[in-house]
Amino acid sequence: MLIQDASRPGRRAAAQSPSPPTTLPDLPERFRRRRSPALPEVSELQAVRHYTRLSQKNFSIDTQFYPLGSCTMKYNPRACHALAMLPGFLARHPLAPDAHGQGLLACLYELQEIFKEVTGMPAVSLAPAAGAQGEFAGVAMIRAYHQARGDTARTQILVPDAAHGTNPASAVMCGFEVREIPTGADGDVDIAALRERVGPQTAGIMLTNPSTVGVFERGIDAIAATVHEAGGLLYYDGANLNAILGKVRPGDMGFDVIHMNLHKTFSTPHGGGGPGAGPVGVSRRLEPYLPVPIVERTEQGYRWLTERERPTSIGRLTAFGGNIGILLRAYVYARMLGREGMPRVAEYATLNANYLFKRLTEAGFEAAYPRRRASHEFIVTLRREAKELGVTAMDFAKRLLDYGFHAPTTYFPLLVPECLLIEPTETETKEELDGFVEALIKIRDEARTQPELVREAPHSLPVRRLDDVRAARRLDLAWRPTSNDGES
Amino acid sequence: MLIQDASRPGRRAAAQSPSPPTTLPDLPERFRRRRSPALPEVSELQAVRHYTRLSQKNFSIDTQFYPLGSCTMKYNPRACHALAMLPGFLARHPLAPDAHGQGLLACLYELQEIFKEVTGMPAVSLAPAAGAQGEFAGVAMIRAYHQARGDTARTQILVPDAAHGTNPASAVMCGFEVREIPTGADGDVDIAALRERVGPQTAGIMLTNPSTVGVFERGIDAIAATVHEAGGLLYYDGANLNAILGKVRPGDMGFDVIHMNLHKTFSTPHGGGGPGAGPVGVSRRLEPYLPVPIVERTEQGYRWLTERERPTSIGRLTAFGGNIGILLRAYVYARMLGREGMPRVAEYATLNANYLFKRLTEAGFEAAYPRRRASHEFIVTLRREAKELGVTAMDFAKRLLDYGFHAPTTYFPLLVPECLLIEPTETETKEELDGFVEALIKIRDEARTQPELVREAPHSLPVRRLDDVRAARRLDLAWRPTSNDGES
Amino acid sequence: MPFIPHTEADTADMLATIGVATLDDLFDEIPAGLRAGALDGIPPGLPEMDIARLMQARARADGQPICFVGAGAYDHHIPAAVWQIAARGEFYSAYTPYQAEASQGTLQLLFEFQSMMTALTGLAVSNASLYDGASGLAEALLMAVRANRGVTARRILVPRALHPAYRRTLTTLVASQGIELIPIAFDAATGQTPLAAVEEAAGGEPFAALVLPQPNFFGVLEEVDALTDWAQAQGALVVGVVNPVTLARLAPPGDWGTSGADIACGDVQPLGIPLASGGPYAGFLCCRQDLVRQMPGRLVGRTLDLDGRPGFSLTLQAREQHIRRAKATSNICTNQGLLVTAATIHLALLGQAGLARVADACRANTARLVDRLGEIPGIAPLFNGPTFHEQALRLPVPAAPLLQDLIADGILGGYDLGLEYPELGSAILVCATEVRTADEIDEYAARLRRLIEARGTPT
Amino acid sequence: MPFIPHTEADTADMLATIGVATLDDLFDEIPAGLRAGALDGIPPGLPEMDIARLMQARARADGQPICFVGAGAYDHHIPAAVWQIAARGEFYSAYTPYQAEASQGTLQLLFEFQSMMTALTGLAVSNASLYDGASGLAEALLMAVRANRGVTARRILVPRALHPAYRRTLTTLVASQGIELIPIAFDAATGQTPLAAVEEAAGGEPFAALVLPQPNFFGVLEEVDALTDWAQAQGALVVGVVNPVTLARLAPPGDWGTSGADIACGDVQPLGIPLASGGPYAGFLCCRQDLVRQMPGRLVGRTLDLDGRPGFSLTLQAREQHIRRAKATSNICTNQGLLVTAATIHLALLGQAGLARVADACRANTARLVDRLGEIPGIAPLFNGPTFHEQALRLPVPAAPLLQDLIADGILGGYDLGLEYPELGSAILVCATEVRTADEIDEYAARLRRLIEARGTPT
Repeated sequence: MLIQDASRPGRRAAAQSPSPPTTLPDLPERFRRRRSPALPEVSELQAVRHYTRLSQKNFSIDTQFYPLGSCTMKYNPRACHALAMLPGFLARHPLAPDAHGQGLLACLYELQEIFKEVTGMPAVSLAPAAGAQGEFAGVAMIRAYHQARGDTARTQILVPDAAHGTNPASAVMCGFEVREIPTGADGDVDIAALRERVGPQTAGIMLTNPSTVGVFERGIDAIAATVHEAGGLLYYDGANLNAILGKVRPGDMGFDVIHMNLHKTFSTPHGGGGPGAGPVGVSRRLEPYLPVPIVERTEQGYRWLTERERPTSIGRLTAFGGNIGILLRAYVYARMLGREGMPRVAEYATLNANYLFKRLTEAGFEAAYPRRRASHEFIVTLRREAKELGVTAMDFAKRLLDYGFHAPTTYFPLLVPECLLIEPTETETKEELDGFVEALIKIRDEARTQPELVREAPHSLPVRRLDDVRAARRLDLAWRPTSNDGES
Repeated sequence: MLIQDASRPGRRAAAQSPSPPTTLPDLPERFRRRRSPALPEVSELQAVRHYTRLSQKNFSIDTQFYPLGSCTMKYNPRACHALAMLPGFLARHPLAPDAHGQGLLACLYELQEIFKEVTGMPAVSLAPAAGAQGEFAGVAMIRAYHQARGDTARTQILVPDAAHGTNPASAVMCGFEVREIPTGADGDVDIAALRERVGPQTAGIMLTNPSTVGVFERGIDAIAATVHEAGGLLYYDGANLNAILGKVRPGDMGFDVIHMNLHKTFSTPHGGGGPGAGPVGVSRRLEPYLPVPIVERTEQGYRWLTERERPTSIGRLTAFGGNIGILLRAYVYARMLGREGMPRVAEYATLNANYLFKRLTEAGFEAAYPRRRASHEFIVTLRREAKELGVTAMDFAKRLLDYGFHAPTTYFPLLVPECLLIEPTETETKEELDGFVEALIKIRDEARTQPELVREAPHSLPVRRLDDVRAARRLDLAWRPTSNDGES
Repeated sequence: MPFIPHTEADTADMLATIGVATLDDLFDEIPAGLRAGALDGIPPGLPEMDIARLMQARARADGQPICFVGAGAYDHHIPAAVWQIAARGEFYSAYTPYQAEASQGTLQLLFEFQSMMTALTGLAVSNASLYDGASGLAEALLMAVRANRGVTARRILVPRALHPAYRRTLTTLVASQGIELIPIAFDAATGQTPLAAVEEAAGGEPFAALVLPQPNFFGVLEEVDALTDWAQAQGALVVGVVNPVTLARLAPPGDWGTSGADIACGDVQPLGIPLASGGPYAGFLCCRQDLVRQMPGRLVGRTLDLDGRPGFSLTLQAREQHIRRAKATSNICTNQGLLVTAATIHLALLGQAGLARVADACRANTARLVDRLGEIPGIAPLFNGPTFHEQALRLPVPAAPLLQDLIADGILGGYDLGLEYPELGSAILVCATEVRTADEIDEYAARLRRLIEARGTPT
Repeated sequence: MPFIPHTEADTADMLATIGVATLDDLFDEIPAGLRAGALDGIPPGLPEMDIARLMQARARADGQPICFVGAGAYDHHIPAAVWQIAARGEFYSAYTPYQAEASQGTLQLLFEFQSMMTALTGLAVSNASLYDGASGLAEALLMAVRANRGVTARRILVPRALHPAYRRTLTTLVASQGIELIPIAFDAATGQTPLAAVEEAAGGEPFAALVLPQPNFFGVLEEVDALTDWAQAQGALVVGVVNPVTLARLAPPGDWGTSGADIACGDVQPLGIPLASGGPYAGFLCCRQDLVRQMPGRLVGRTLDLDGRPGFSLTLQAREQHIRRAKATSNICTNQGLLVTAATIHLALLGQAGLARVADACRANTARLVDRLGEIPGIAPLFNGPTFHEQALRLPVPAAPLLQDLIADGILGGYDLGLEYPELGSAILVCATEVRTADEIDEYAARLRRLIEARGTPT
């Protein structure tokens, strides 16, 4: 039942609104709303019960192993939430003076410093509200850099074919043309192809390393040299930073700009799809273009630098300072890890991935890149199972839900057929990984003996498999007061 | 799986303990523990996931209609929790001086005043930690009163046979002998029997009104007169205060002492069985004996009165001030209700109970007291269903769980066979009550057509019906490090 | 090792299974020259106890001045239930609901949110949120340019009375796509954006869209009906920028003019999201049914499962970057799910009557504030146009030092309009939401009076 | 109507179904003369927003002095996860798990708690909690008297070195049952309860039980082995009163003497429960297996369901008041479920190693505190017996005004022992848990030194 279906005219959570004012200034008729908006009218208990029960219909890190590749579903420490939600932080208006935000700004400044150190980048801005905004900012800085030099012929951004969809989309949003680079059979970028495509038209290249196929790009030195020699810049998509945190620094690999997904590597909440935060780090030559605001430390204290103090900045990406509360959570997490904790993240994320990789391949599952070391994630292809048993990667994924595991990422990257992209993260136990291996083996057995069981999975969730085609064809995107479809 | 079964030697939620001290004072060998206590060794994510998932196995007010008679399972406002958990309240040490607790003491003082007004009692102590402790305190005050007058022959407390078990148990704890009074066929106390049993040996009578059979004791004036004339005092068990809150005051009915169950009438959390709080209100003649501490307002501010200032007090019931955090929640709730909200509680609790009563009796269920007005709760007896269909009240109760409703109280009061004591509370909607009626009708249909379905219920919960006999015969009360019974 | 569960025995077992000797061996494909050294610039790790102490001290240090500023972020009451439920692990730690069957909680909630936003804006479709109001407006404009097939000109008219931070954000986000943002002047007397100024900005040339804030940054109500009709008659789309709380009382974008605005957007912040120095907030975006395929961001649809029971899933994903890559409607990947969770619970707790009460209380409190401050010689409303719950005030002395003195007294007295509108002289924008008490308002007026009097006779 | 969902239409429909005209008609069985008038002494109802403002102001007003007091309530770090999970609606708003199948969450958690407490105390059985440590001790003594079939004397020996508030609580709760509480003196030099004093208190007569606090109120460790052996040799039961944090390092009651204490109890507060002015806390109670049927309070047992799978339910309910009424083991009806929920999560997060670290840090910090304060002329330990993490100190000037001056500086400097032990002169009991920093300790010492010096030369 939708909350709207529980609504009854005149019902109210009466403790939640102020008493009606005794006098009210005039509001001219032409500005007034004629009919009340059809918002739900429910009691406080109804709302609490409805959303508490709704929450129970979710899988989540706090309730299930969630090996969703590329998403780094590791434990989100509860302390990060509690400390970011301290009343002193929550009550501060974004336009309050810096003097009334020294506590906050100290955290943000120190977070900038931590990010500089761990990425090897000399300058950082925390402004981007998500990874994709970080990408936009990064590419916009590349554009600003070339433009400032009068180098206006650079209209192309190179992107590997395995890249996240955000890479080409962000490049286009910045006005660039996208040129794809193929991935070799070993998972590395095809450097010969890169050399063909690079040239005076090249503004830069966007790379994820480890790449989306779950391996470290071994030719990174050659790639960097090739692109730099052609006058292009290197963009590091930090989506997979968890794999190398504190072990290898993007700045040391030759990247000019990087974004970090804090909801991945820095364990901020995924929140059902957000909020993220996508801080960017840059080399010295891109520093003038960093998005605002940036926190500066002066003798008088911390202050926020804006467009005024940073006139060459690519500008402002959101109205205020970005997803501050998420930055605070990342700060708390980074301080709890400390310098010694950062490389451990990469080490144990990689340990868990390689252990799972080994156990699954030993159990007879086919790896997409069997001769490569897994990074923090790896790809299994179920093309044989799909062909021989008629049970697809999606069927395996749905059946895993019945076993109490969230599914890995399916059908990404697009270049591997029937694939599962599996990322266990460092916060899961060996026992949990072993249970997952056993479940996959059992599902393969089921696929052999009772394939319908797998094809029609899940069976134990609040709904059975949903008709996505119907969803797109017969669009039903909102409850309507007049509709009679309140049966859900 | 128990958290103990997830334990692995050497695993730790490392962020949760301090660094080991560099130097440690000597601890003589003879005082030292030889083996570490077998506490679980798990990661932070394991603990969070374990207890989050465990919580999902509970029914609760926040997730289900919970018409457990006599327990007043109404909405526990989330604001009460948030405001009682403010850091300023939580950080205060119980032995901090009153000057550093003026905010807290103001709340407690005002709560005392609110309770005086709504019970009609001139003096109140908030000290008892639960209803049963309130009963103990109340009876102890009755005892102190008689003793102070040298009236030492009063060794008996009268208790109706339908009373809560705590009543006789509390009387015994205070050193009294318990004499039962029968309940008449109409649900009222048998006044003739009372007159027989009352006398110079009578210290007092303990009454719940409305009584545990869900009706208002119509003879209350006669009872009060009878007991008072005999020199006894009247104790009001406030378990059912929700039914008459702000409509009738125990003080006006002639009671000398009352306890309130804050987790019932004042909506503090039930918490899986506690904490409760059982403030007591008394008439002037019992005031000298109130348990400590009590909050007093002076020109210099609020202060806590202890044994020192109240030498005739029955004393202290817990080490410090009782369940303060629960009192704060009750205070917030009482202030949100306000003077106009209190009688509404009784009105709508009674409306819901009588509506449900009417609908169920119209649907053919048998009421235990069909000719009486229901108070906030009422009794249905399924003796006919038990006899004709072989399906008991317990079976109905268990099957209700499958329908997503918590069961009413079963087999209490003891004097009605196969009974369900049903208390919907004022915070439930008409739709919820209608759904409950429909479920009971469906279950009765099932009892006729597929009785096994009902007898073996529940079917959709984390466990099926549990073997209570085995639990008591083969006592297994704790996980042991050496046991191999970790399969749960 | 905080957050890492591995015992030494686990690690040894796992390395043996993999067939390597050390953890470091797992990184053997990485060129040795690239390996990082010790991260000396990062302090050693802290137990939760220690970081908690530090954060508590810092949060306390920031103080909690009494807030009379709105200007795009509003200090509203948030029911305790909102964040207690939104922070439940099942909402807090779930990802984008790719596996619909295991994410019905988030999906249904997003569907309910979409339903609430369409109810508020009077438009047919809402997405599941964008980053914030300002970046959401940028997405709305990109969408309008894509959607407006009748006008190929990439020109958009943007009132100067739109929030300055929103205008700056537009410059960052849409200018690189060859879109020209043309400012429209406001009327110095009314504070409104007059039709004549819009016509002047358009300069007789085609334009793709007109941005219409209601109320505008000065709190002034625009003549949205006339402006909408005129712009649509020119073939442009109208993009309303609205505060959802005001929509309890103000005509929704869907009702503007003869046919309604085409797109509406704004910030969800006033619906249960704490001020929190500016984020995370969430942007909302609504549009006419026929524009849905140009919509950026997540959309949740209701459909049926194998048994024919209703359920919810992400839909029209073919618009999105993970499918369409370079041809996507946007590069956006996340929504602001956690904030939307809070906002949805918040709106369910308020309901239509509660939201109207909040809006009324804000208007009444701001009126009281303006009255009290207006009693001080030299203070008067800057504009005479109709306002909702914010008001621009002219001051008799320079605003900046005055605001500084006020904040030293624990009062955040207003937004200094001179920062972005130097032509307005000494003026501030004030707001008193439903959480401000009469005492606080009177106290502010009294202090302001003393501060101004201390500066001598007003000019 | 806060918290009441009824619309006018609902109410009308329901009254019609019932067959009455008004809500007031539902109270027609109540004698008219008894009906209450308006409750003028109670203020009108407040919206959540207003009560929140009031409570926030009051909580702030109470300040947060730096706490150097233990004395039965300890300022420990509580992981953020503890209360975020304990406050989940499914734990917070569930009742006593009467319907076991619908309460497996609470039941399993209570079983885990019982398991943790037996592990800590070294005894076989734990109940699911009592109100607090003091009232729990009273229940333990009633239990001991019932259980001790060898000794019919209702005499119990209680050290004066037991927490004074516990002794007062015992007087209230057990004296009315004809039980005599006989005080045992402590040694003025060591602060311990010597065997000789115990013998003297016993006076050669039979007694049912001996209470043994470890550490005692002064923080001093008692010679529990010798005392336990002696008391049991007299036919008495030994009831240990212990702080669960100290059990990470101290010999558990189950290991005291030759056969172990018979019963152990104490307060769960140090395990995840905030100080909160004294409550709600929770008492724990453990005992030997053969005493289980004398145990008061809830007990959760593991059993099997119809399918043979393990599950949990309340067991041995025949001991309890709702079954046995006047013959129950206690009138107790509730446990402190919510606090036990927090404590169980807390212990799971700490584990055995974490708890040991906490205990060690408390000992180290208190040692540092005693060292620093001991450098001030005239301050010295009051007793020379071995201590754990609290210490009694002699002061050179009167304690009460000194503590008052300290609190004015934001320091809760200690518990004034003179309040309950006038014979000890000017002395305080201090404690520094793991949350106290070296800076805080040094700052306290510096301030105390200044305050004492300002009072002139110590005598």
